[in-house]
Amino acid sequence: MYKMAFISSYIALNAHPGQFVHIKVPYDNSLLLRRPISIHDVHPQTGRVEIAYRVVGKGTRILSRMNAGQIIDVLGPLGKGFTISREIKSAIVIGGGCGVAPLKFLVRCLKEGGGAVTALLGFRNREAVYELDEFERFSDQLFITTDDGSLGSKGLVTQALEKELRKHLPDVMFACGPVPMLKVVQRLAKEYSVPCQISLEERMGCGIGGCLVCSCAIRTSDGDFEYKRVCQDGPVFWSQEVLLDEAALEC
Amino acid sequence: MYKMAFISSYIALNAHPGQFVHIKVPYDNSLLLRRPISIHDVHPQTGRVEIAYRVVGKGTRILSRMNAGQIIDVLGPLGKGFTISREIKSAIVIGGGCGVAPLKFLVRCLKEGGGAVTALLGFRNREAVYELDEFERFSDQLFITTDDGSLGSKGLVTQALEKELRKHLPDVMFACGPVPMLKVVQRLAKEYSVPCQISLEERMGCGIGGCLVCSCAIRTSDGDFEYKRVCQDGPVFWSQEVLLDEAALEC
Amino acid sequence: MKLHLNVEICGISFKNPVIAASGTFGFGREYARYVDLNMLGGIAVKGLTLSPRKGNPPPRIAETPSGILNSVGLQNPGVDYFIEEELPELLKYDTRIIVNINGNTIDEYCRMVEKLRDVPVHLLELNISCPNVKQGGMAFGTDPNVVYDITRSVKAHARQPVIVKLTPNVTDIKEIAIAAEKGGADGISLINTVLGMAIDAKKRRPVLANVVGGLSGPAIKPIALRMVWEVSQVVSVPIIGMGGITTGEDVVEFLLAGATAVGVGTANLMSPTACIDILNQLEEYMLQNGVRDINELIGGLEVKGGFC
Amino acid sequence: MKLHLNVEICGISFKNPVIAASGTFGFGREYARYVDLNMLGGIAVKGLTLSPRKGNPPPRIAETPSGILNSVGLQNPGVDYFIEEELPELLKYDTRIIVNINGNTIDEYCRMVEKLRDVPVHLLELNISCPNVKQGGMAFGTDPNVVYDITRSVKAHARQPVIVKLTPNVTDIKEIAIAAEKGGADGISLINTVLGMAIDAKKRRPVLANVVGGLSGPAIKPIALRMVWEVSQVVSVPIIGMGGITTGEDVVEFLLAGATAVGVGTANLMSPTACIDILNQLEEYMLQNGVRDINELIGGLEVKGGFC
Ligand SMILES: Cc1cc2nc3c(=O)[nH]c(=O)nc-3n(C[C@H](O)[C@H](O)[C@H](O)COP(=O)(O)OP(=O)(O)OC[C@H]3O[C@@H](n4cnc5c(N)ncnc54)[C@H](O)[C@@H]3O)c2cc1C
Ligand SMILES: Cc1cc2nc3c(=O)[nH]c(=O)nc-3n(C[C@H](O)[C@H](O)[C@H](O)COP(=O)(O)OP(=O)(O)OC[C@H]3O[C@@H](n4cnc5c(N)ncnc54)[C@H](O)[C@@H]3O)c2cc1C
Ligand SMILES: Cc1cc2nc3c(=O)[nH]c(=O)nc-3n(C[C@H](O)[C@H](O)[C@H](O)COP(=O)(O)O)c2cc1C
Ligand SMILES: Cc1cc2nc3c(=O)[nH]c(=O)nc-3n(C[C@H](O)[C@H](O)[C@H](O)COP(=O)(O)O)c2cc1C
Ligand code: FES
Ligand code: FES
Repeated sequence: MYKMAFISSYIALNAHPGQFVHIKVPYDNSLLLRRPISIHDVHPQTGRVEIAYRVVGKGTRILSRMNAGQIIDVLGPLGKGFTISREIKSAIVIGGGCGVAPLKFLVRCLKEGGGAVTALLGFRNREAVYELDEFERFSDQLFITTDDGSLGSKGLVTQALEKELRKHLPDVMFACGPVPMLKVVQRLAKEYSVPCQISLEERMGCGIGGCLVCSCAIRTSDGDFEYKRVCQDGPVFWSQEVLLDEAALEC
Repeated sequence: MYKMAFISSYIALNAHPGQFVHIKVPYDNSLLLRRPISIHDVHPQTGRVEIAYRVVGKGTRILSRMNAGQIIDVLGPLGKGFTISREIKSAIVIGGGCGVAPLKFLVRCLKEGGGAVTALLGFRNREAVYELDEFERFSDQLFITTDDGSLGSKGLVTQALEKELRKHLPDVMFACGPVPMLKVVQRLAKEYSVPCQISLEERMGCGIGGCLVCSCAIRTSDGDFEYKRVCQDGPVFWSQEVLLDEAALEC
Repeated sequence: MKLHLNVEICGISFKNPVIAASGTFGFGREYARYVDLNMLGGIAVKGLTLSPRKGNPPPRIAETPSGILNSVGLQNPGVDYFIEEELPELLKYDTRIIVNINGNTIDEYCRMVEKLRDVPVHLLELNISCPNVKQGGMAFGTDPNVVYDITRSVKAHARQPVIVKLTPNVTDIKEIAIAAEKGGADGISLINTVLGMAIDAKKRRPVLANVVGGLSGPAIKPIALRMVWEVSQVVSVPIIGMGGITTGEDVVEFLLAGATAVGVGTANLMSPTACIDILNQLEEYMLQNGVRDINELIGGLEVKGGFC
Repeated sequence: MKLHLNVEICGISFKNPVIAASGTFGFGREYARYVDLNMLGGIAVKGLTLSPRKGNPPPRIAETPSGILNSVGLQNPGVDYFIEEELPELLKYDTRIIVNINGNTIDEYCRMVEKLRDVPVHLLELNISCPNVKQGGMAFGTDPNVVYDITRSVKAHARQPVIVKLTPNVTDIKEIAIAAEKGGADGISLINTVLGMAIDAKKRRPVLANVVGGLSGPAIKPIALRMVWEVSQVVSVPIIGMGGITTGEDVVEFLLAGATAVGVGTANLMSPTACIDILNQLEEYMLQNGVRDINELIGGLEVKGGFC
């Protein structure tokens, strides 16, 4: 994971956990689309905005090679983030891989709101783990899983979740990560009847609701579904609304 | 004009005056074509290669913003440069605008070969003039003209040439500059029967003779013409061969 | 220097030639935070159909070199919803409204036009060029006879001027444009997207769920310019040119090629302020090149040779 | 892991699927300083005509976003000169030679093929898709009946297998490919360039002296991939795919879409070592993705949905 910070008082002051920024890839004009990256955390006093991302293709590679002091074109904060309030007394936060990125901001806000936070974070291996100290600081309990057991317990983060749910049921759950993980979270939320918010990813164009390319399938009251916009109606949705089979399975 | 230097022992050791390098524009992958830029001078001992160019569009703008230490993809030395030899006892070198760029290397070589060099350089105005001291160093006579008279004598460099030709006829003339200038040089070379080499510009693709896009019209013995390749058969041609009306008038 | 940017299309005055292209600007509302909609020459709304449409499954967008592919598939809430819920919002702004209409059958186009008869929109844009739908769409736009029929039928029902939007996926764009003009089109807009495909080499799968999609953005600008120029040689109705416009100079190129106004599409996805940025650059160009009246540029290309 | 890169086209074995595309690689000779020509799968030589051709006036090239436009206009020394002066040079290398032939009339094609009957070249590439000539060229390639006739006539005279090279400037590429196959084509290569235009906004003139030109390079890759995929669904002869290939992954994409080999064109203009770089990247891809035999990739696209 790469961590990057830039200064934007506007974003730092207005961002909510779960929202994202839409970043123009600099220098290479052959890449037209902005890249959506979650807000990892903000510092309203200094205007500092942090993002954390994995290099997967051309755009993130170019970003990762930028140097301090260079200028970047960022649109945000965008989207509907996590719904949180001071009413939340206990929460479980589940993150998988780079889906962990937006959760730091969330966990901090939940903590500052007075809730008890259990954070369950899953990674491929020890090398993929990041920001542990930050999560330790803001959560009451922190469990790490890795696929190969090189750190924390071996296995999937959803196995840790089920164990936790058997012990106690939180007021609400929040999840961000790959679709297979989200599917299990969705099922467990239903089984244990815990309200659950999940953050989705989809390929984006405008990022502001105008082009309708970032669709995810959302249940309608008549049993059918409609395509909503991840960029504007999400990226965070209530888990029972989302038809994950219709969503892209690529992320 | 921007001056830029890079290290390539291969180019520095093998280049001849009038040849060019073909430069890949860095960073912006939407620009596919290399940019042909004349070799301004070389330092075989250090491997230093110099170019001098004007910012006219996207490619040269990006080049002009590069920083020391960055890496650049350069192909060269390319093309057929000026034909020079120790037999040349006196030469007139005529340059206009950024056509002056390749002449520094030429004048230095002529001088080192023992010839007497008269350099006539035309510029738009005082601000456009560059490398005066270098030309002073390697030429026996140096005349500067500017369109507005802000440096040297006011007028066109071809007027200075005609004056000079009236005084004495050199063994050979060399010219590089905009097409209207070359046309006058071509006419004067004919009128005064002085052998003359001119360097042409044309939009290029491969730069190595394979794609046939960089054509200039060259007289054939039957009174007709054929298209030759500026990149491979030129950029330097004997002036009486070239049909300048067929050539692009844009440069 | 006072600049004159006003152009006229089918008797309707546009305060400037920059129109947000259909499908890339929602119903305007989505962009109102970023752009003063009053500054735009016009807004072409998202393509409408008679009944609401779900659109295609995701992923619906792929990035290609200097281009994008989309396969939205005309997701929209239907023409009735538009008239009742979206239009009132749009009417608050002082700009020209172009309604992009799409049908599976000629009859559907006509019924939509009927519904729009007494509605205060300025132009109807007959989209016979959508590459992302199974029925109608591009299939209509590739056959000159169908183009003629559909234009004629729609014109018989329409109150507003009708612009026919052409697909570039044809052998001879001139023939299609002529058919539209003969059918009574009051104007022609082009180009819609070029049919294309992107493949993920690692996953060995198409990037788009729909396999193919419509290519737009700077990559297609040379194709669009060529087609606008070709069409301008054979029709006398005004042309709205589009395809890859991202700068003020791009606008100038389309006007020189013969367009009276231009559509800006993909650029809106690159930056929500694109239309305004482009407008500013256009004014800058006019100032720097001594062009007082934008109409001087229209069809102003100086062509010497060329065999086409 | 030992990689198998060998592919077969019309019974002729290519040591790898990377072929230098016609018009971008001269007669090979020009590139020999930069590339070991023995390493290439094949070389398609500059398009030849019966008599020498001057070509179009300059400028002949324009840069567009992720693309280039060219209007060379088939400048070449004629088929006789090729056979006598260029071919002997080329024959020194161990690679497949594809002769790209162009005529103003069907008869001209046939006469050229006659001249090549007893000459040791491996494949004939019938170019019916050049957008830069007044007569013949693309005009032939846009009408299925003409495509059928020309292929049939040429086949009657040809000794070597005949590949028909298609233009993308058509409404339905499948129909054209089927016509070529019915006419007896042993293979199909596509795409040639897309007709386009570039305008200099400041000078208010076309950039190319010839006004229009052929668009190539990464910008057209999505169009090329779509057409290769479409054609691969309807013909059974092998396909040489091309259009915008600049990396090893691009080659994989074309193979997945159904091509048996690929042409690399514009990339040679970007860098003279392009074909070799691409070949290295292709091997890298195979190693990283556990592909032992390149033939596994051909037509290997996994398509679930899609309406086309
Ligand atoms: C709301 C949201 C928040 C995100 N937050 C983060 C984050 O905090 N950290 C992080 O590492 N990643 C995050 N992602 C994923 C991130 O957007 C992609 O990894 C990134 O766009 C890849 O760009 P690229 O140029 O490197 O890859 P390429 O594959 O070259 O990109 C090609 C195109 O596909 C798009 N794309 C590729 N993968 C994805 C993906 N998974 N989701 C959406 N678009 C994709 C790109 O944006 C681009 O348009 C988020 C995605 C979304 C939708
Ligand atoms: C043999 C040769 C030597 C040259 N030497 C010099 C030199 O030493 N100093 C210098 O300042 N300029 C020189 N030029 C001109 C230089 O190549 C162009 O100014 C440069 O390519 C412009 O690139 P751009 O991206 O800034 O402009 P853009 O206009 O954005 O370029 C677009 C395309 O047009 C081509 N192009 C534009 N103008 C020219 C031109 N005049 N000649 C050829 N291609 C052009 C570009 O290479 C590019 O492919 C030379 C040209 C040639 C042919
Ligand atoms: C995401 C997207 C959605 C589109 N939807 C429509 C549409 O609904 N109706 C239509 O006529 N054109 C539609 N288009 C085509 C554009 O209006 C425009 O014709 C095309 O994209 C070329 O212009 P550009 O290169 O500026 O984008 C759409 C284009 C994009 C990129
Ligand atoms: C400068 C140039 C010249 C070309 N000349 C020919 C030609 O003579 N015959 C031909 O069949 N195709 C010719 N082509 C087309 C290419 O062979 C190829 O089909 C096309 O450029 C698409 O591939 P690319 O995007 O890799 O360049 C030419 C292309 C270019 C760029
Ligand atoms: S990205 Fe345009 S609507 Fe979501
Ligand atoms: S640039 Fe390719 S032949 Fe000269």
